[in-house]
Amino acid sequence: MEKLKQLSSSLIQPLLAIIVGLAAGAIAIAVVGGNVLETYGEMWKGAFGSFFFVTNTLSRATPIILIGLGVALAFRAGFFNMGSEGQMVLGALSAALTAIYLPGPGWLKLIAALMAGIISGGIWSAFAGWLDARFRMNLLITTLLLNYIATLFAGYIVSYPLKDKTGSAAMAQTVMIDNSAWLPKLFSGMSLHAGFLIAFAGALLLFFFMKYTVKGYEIRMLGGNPLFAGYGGVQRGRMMMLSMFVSGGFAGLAGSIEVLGTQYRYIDGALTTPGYAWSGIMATLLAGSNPLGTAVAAILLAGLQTGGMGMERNTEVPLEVSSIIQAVLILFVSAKITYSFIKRKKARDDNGTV
Amino acid sequence: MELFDVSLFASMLRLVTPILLAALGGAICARVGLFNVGLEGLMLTGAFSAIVGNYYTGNVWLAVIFAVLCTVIFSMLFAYMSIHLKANVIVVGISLNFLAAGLTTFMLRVIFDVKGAYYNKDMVGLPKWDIPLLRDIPWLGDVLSGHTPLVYLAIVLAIGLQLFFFKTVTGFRLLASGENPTAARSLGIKVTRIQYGAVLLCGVLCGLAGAQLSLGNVTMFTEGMTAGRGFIALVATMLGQSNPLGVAASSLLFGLMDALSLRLQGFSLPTHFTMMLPYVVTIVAMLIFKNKSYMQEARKANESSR
Amino acid sequence: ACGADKNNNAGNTPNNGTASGNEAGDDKEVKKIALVLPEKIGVNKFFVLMDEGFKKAGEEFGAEVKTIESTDPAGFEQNLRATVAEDYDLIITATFQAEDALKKVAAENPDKPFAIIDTVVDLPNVRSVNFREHEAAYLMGALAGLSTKTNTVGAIVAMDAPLLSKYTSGFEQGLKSTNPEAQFLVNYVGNFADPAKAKELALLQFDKGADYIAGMAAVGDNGVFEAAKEKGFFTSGQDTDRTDEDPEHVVLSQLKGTDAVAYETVKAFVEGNFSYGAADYGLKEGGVGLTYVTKETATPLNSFISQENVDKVKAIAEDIISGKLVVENPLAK
Amino acid sequence: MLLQMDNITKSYGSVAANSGVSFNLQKGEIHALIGENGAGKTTLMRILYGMESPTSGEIRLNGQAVSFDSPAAAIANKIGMVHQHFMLFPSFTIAENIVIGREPSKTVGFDRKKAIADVDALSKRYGMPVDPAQKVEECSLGVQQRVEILKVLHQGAEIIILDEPTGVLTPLEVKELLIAIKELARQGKSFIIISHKLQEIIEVADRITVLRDGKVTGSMNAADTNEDELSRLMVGRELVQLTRKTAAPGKPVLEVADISIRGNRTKPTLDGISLHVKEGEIVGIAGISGNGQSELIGAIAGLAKIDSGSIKLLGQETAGASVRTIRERGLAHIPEDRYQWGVAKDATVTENGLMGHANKQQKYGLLRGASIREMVAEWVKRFGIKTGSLSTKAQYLSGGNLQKLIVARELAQLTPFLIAAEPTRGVDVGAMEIIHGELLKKRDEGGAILLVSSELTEILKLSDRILVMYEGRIVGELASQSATEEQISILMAGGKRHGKAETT
Ligand SMILES: Nc1ncnc2c1ncn2[C@@H]1O[C@H](COP(=O)(O)OP(=O)(O)OP(=O)(O)O)[C@@H](O)[C@H]1O
Ligand SMILES: Nc1ncnc2c1ncn2[C@@H]1O[C@H](COP(=O)(O)OP(=O)(O)OP(=O)(O)O)[C@@H](O)[C@H]1O
Ligand SMILES: [Mg+2]
Ligand SMILES: [Mg+2]
Repeated sequence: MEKLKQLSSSLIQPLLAIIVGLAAGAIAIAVVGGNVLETYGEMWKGAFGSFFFVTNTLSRATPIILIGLGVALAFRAGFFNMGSEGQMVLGALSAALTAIYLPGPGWLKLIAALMAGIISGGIWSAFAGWLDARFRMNLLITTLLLNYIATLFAGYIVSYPLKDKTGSAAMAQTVMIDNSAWLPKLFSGMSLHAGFLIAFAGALLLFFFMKYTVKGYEIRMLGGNPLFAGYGGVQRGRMMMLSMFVSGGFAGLAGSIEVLGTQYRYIDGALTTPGYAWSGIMATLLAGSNPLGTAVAAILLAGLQTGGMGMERNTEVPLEVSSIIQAVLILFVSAKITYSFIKRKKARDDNGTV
Repeated sequence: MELFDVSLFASMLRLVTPILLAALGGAICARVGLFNVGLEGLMLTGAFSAIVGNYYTGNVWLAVIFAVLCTVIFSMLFAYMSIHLKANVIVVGISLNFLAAGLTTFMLRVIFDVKGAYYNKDMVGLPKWDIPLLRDIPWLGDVLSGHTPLVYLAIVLAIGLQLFFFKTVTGFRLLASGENPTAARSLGIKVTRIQYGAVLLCGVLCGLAGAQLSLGNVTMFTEGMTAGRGFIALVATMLGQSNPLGVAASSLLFGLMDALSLRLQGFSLPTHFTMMLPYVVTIVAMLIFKNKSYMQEARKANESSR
Repeated sequence: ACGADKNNNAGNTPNNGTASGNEAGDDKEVKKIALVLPEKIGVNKFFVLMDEGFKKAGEEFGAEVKTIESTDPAGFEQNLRATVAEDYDLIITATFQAEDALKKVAAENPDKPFAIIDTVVDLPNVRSVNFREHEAAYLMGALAGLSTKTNTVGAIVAMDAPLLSKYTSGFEQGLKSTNPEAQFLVNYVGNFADPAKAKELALLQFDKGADYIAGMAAVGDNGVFEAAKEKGFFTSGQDTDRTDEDPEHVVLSQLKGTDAVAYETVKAFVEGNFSYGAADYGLKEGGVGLTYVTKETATPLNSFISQENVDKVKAIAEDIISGKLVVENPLAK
Repeated sequence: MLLQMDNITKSYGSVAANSGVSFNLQKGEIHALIGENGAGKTTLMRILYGMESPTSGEIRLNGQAVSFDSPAAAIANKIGMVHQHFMLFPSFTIAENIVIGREPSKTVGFDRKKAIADVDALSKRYGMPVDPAQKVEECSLGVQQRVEILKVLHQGAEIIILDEPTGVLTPLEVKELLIAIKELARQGKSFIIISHKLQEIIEVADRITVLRDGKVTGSMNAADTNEDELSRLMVGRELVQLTRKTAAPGKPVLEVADISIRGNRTKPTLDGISLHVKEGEIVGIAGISGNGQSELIGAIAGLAKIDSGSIKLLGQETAGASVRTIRERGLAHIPEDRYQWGVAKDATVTENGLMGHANKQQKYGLLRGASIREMVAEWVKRFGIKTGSLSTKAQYLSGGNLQKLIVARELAQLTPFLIAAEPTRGVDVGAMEIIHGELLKKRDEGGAILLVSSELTEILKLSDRILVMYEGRIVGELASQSATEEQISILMAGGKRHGKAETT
């Protein structure tokens, strides 16, 4: 009963926020002279309107979920990892190179590529952790800066030494990965691939890990109060390296999965322009670092994006406006509408009695 | 041509001004406990509205004021969402970045009926001041003279803000609100009002930063022309530990490295690596600007009781 | 005015009735045509032009046209798939960035007609239109080599990416052909949308002695123009004729007829002349060009570039068109 | 009547923190408010100070009905409050902390010189010495307490609320504070003072009001009552006198030999400390806080690094070992500062209880949820911890209840050795009795306990041997049977008579 009450009260907040967000978006649509119902209709269709579009949305949510999970883990441990972008890029690059250059059967390439992605994303992230532990460098700053370094480095690799010289050779990208090492598509003709299942499993796994294991408990306490955790015997340095590694590993996995399931090669800029990293961070924050919530929030954000595309395709609302509506919606989804509502109500009640 | 010559430092000053102005804005927000990831969006808003102001008024000063006004309005959205509606500041910041990108692109179409960039060769940018006495100092004169007023204003503001924080009553209360909001509130200090004020000031500074970018560095607006400067400003804010002079120092360091990296492009190193220079050097610089240990932070967060 | 299609592949006339033959013949039905772009039109003049040509054709030939911009590569593939699902009659797309996705989607939908501008996708249901920008860049380089007084010319380029080497390499080949002594400075902005940095780089090249600095930085070109105005050096633009923006400093513009190509593609489809295979647009076909040399412009010639030099380069252009001179495509190496 | 609070009721959801409380205060009076943890004392005062609004009830000041919607309004009406938890700005100076809100200024500038001068004058006038230019984070808790009071005085308060002002003070500091309060009352200021230390209450107060479960259970003149009656009114039952059996020490459990920690100033923080604790014995460490006790505890618990010396637990060297190793070998630890070290505020009661037990409550790395909840539920019952549920966040527990949770957790580690630092800080007399009883029980069962407390009565009541620390050294060892408070106090002050001791 208690649980049920808690659940419903935790649902009221996002629902209310979505309603207010939609109202704010409606104003934006009306301002540009669009038909609100029609526009939202198209948005809904583009995001979840049919099986095809649902799979589209889930496919877009896949990297966001994985990044969100990584960020969530780090947040829970008390580390503000803003370096998902760089970790994802390095993971993607390593995965692509492994899948291309490792000899052997396709399944081996695939697994090795995924591992390589996780490991290199993890190491890059743990490096920031090490800088913090060893030299007391603010993790927030280093992770932000390491993004630039990673992206430039990957850009160099695919512009020069390992550039794709086949075909038009006009893009900074690696050659195509052999199709035996691709992550299979789940339905033919649709973009959803097996990576989504990995992300889904990742969310469940992280949820159970955080909630039901000793290590998960220790990580949570470390984030709650590092002094308390230290006093209780949790080793901060080791935990920091571990959680940053896993956090970056998730980002690396996100990159690998995009490469192995969608693009089939590493393309310079293909992972950074969609802003997956920022979306992942937002998903985490919206969900209060709860792994399952993060997955849901990621799907919501992805739905906003694919819905925005649908809106652009099928109405006269241009892309800029669809991005405005997306931003407004996110803005209000993040607001604690209930909070201010309750506070105001309380103030009213109080005034009545005093 | 030498690597370290006059034009390098002049170039540094130009490159750094928008970053510095925004970073100071970030510092004010940070001082009241609001971590503003939305600097990029605020700056973009400033850059765009400066051009709009210039287009309609034809006066560059009115344009700057207009930019400041628009950015302040935009920053109030940040304040309202994060202070009043208790939304996560980082989410608000990120979505404001998206919102600014969308809005400016959209308005570019609506107002100027162009996509991508608005450029008009008759548009007059901010004047470049040749400062009489300064100009004549041998080397320094060439570095320091001949910039837009906003460049000098940025320097003045960095010092002014330092004085404001540490020498005035209002500044003192602002710092107090950030240091321990509960305590400040219990003393009857209007913490919320101060937070709004801080965000407003941040809006002013980001408006100026944008104006310098679109009317000072160049005289045009192009989509996404802030090109990540807001995030660099964020780094400068943190690296300078929200101390105006520290922020100025770290911005200058970054600007110098940025200017230097442009010059190093001519040499044998691949461009990708020369472009890394500012980021690598900033990380190295962090060895000197030590972070507070996590123990101290945690102590503060878990305020000692009795 | 675009050149004729060059059907270099025997098997690429419509291979089944469902493509252009049938549908294009059916006059009563309004054709739904989508132009799906892999990026936001945003700062890219190239896309702006294409969009204009596309819309114009739609109006003139009574087709229902829709331009769809994408925010990123993953989004592009989704948009492409969605346009297939939403059953457009023809789907046009553009640039190298669209290649991978188009290869996948076109292969999965062999009955759907596609077109791609600015690169070649070798599939039976795709019509490709390619440009040889390096030829125009060659002319520009040659003219710059003849005109420079300081024997130093520069180029401000958006990114150090292979795609843009078509411009830099063509330019450099042309420059060395007319002025082997000339020094060629290249600097990269690092992205497509930073005029402030582009300007800073142009000032730097000016300091190093360049008197002609070509803008190859997308929207960054505006920054280069501004530096030219401030310091009094000469510069040039890309894609459209930009000499009218500041005739005193913007002395040349390299042209690329993406609008005409988009227009022609729609026209051909509506009129039923649509054919598959690859068409290549270079100087010969008039798909690319250079102001004054291949295309007259209303802006009077700047004295920095003398008529004499223009005439010399016109001769070079003739050589390229006739095939006597072959400009090396850096991407084909 | 200066102040009158009539029929105040305050409910938080289903919890009634105050129900129909009436309270009054006269000019120049010291009125004590006492009651169990969670009885509603702080809530009542927060209402008076404008930090909470009552669900119902009325406040009258000089006969006029008032209602404060913010502390600013209360301050404007000359009401000042020293909070149970310090409301200070650690990185600011003392002067800044005192004048904040009413800063002396030159045009817009903050006149720090005048602030220092004002604070100097203020501290002289009320006889509370402070160094205005010192940073608060560098001050002892006693000085911080003084800063809080000076701040209230600087605001011009006539009614001063002190919520547990003596909780963290040393006996000497308490004595000084009480003297200062009496002096201020003589000058016409009125005080409301909350405390769990009945002895001081009787000493300082004119009148006493007792709260239990949000209701007033008695109000009397201090002269007409005694500790026993007060505790009965508070707890609602008779407290049992604890009796201590004679010690039967066994073999040594903890052996500390000659450990030192270099300080960042000239003096070492720990200077050649040697001590041992045997099975079945409680060794008490007395001393004014800041004389190395925290560092000593830190060193033994593995939280602080020592520069030289050796620490043996059950014969094994543990200096330099990780906290985890030391705990596994046999350490449990009730930390000195419960909020900083003892809990994660955002975590639930269960999660906070699990710390240190996780490795025992697991199978293949998975936590055994049911068994963990059972364990914590048992503590809640045994120690009478007042909590909404096991999944209530720790921050919603009152300090005393949180302390009981921590004590329960550490005793349940069932280790041969326990560090108990300030085990009853801020808890009410009833809870104190329970905690003391549990500590003695552990000792009688053969446990070795190192007790660190600034509360001399506690030290005397529980310890078998008493060590006194001063400036990082152990300056005396006393057998508890023969030790007196006087003796210990002299040693705590460094061998000098305490009147001359340094107090900052
Ligand atoms: N903001 C709040 N929300 C919910 N419950 C609260 C809140 N504040 C106080 N309470 C509850 O009200 C009751 C009274 O709390 P209060 O702090 O007044 O006790 P107290 O007498 O000061 O206790 P202590 O001696 O521990 O300081 C407690 O049960 C507490 O849990
Ligand atoms: N954020 C909050 N929300 C709800 N209630 C709170 C909150 N913070 C504190 N409380 C309640 O306010 C009361 C005062 O809390 P506090 O931490 O001062 O306890 P305490 O008075 O220190 O206990 P003790 O006297 O035993 O040391 C507690 O009863 C607590 O339940
Ligand atoms: Mg209390
Ligand atoms: Mg208390």
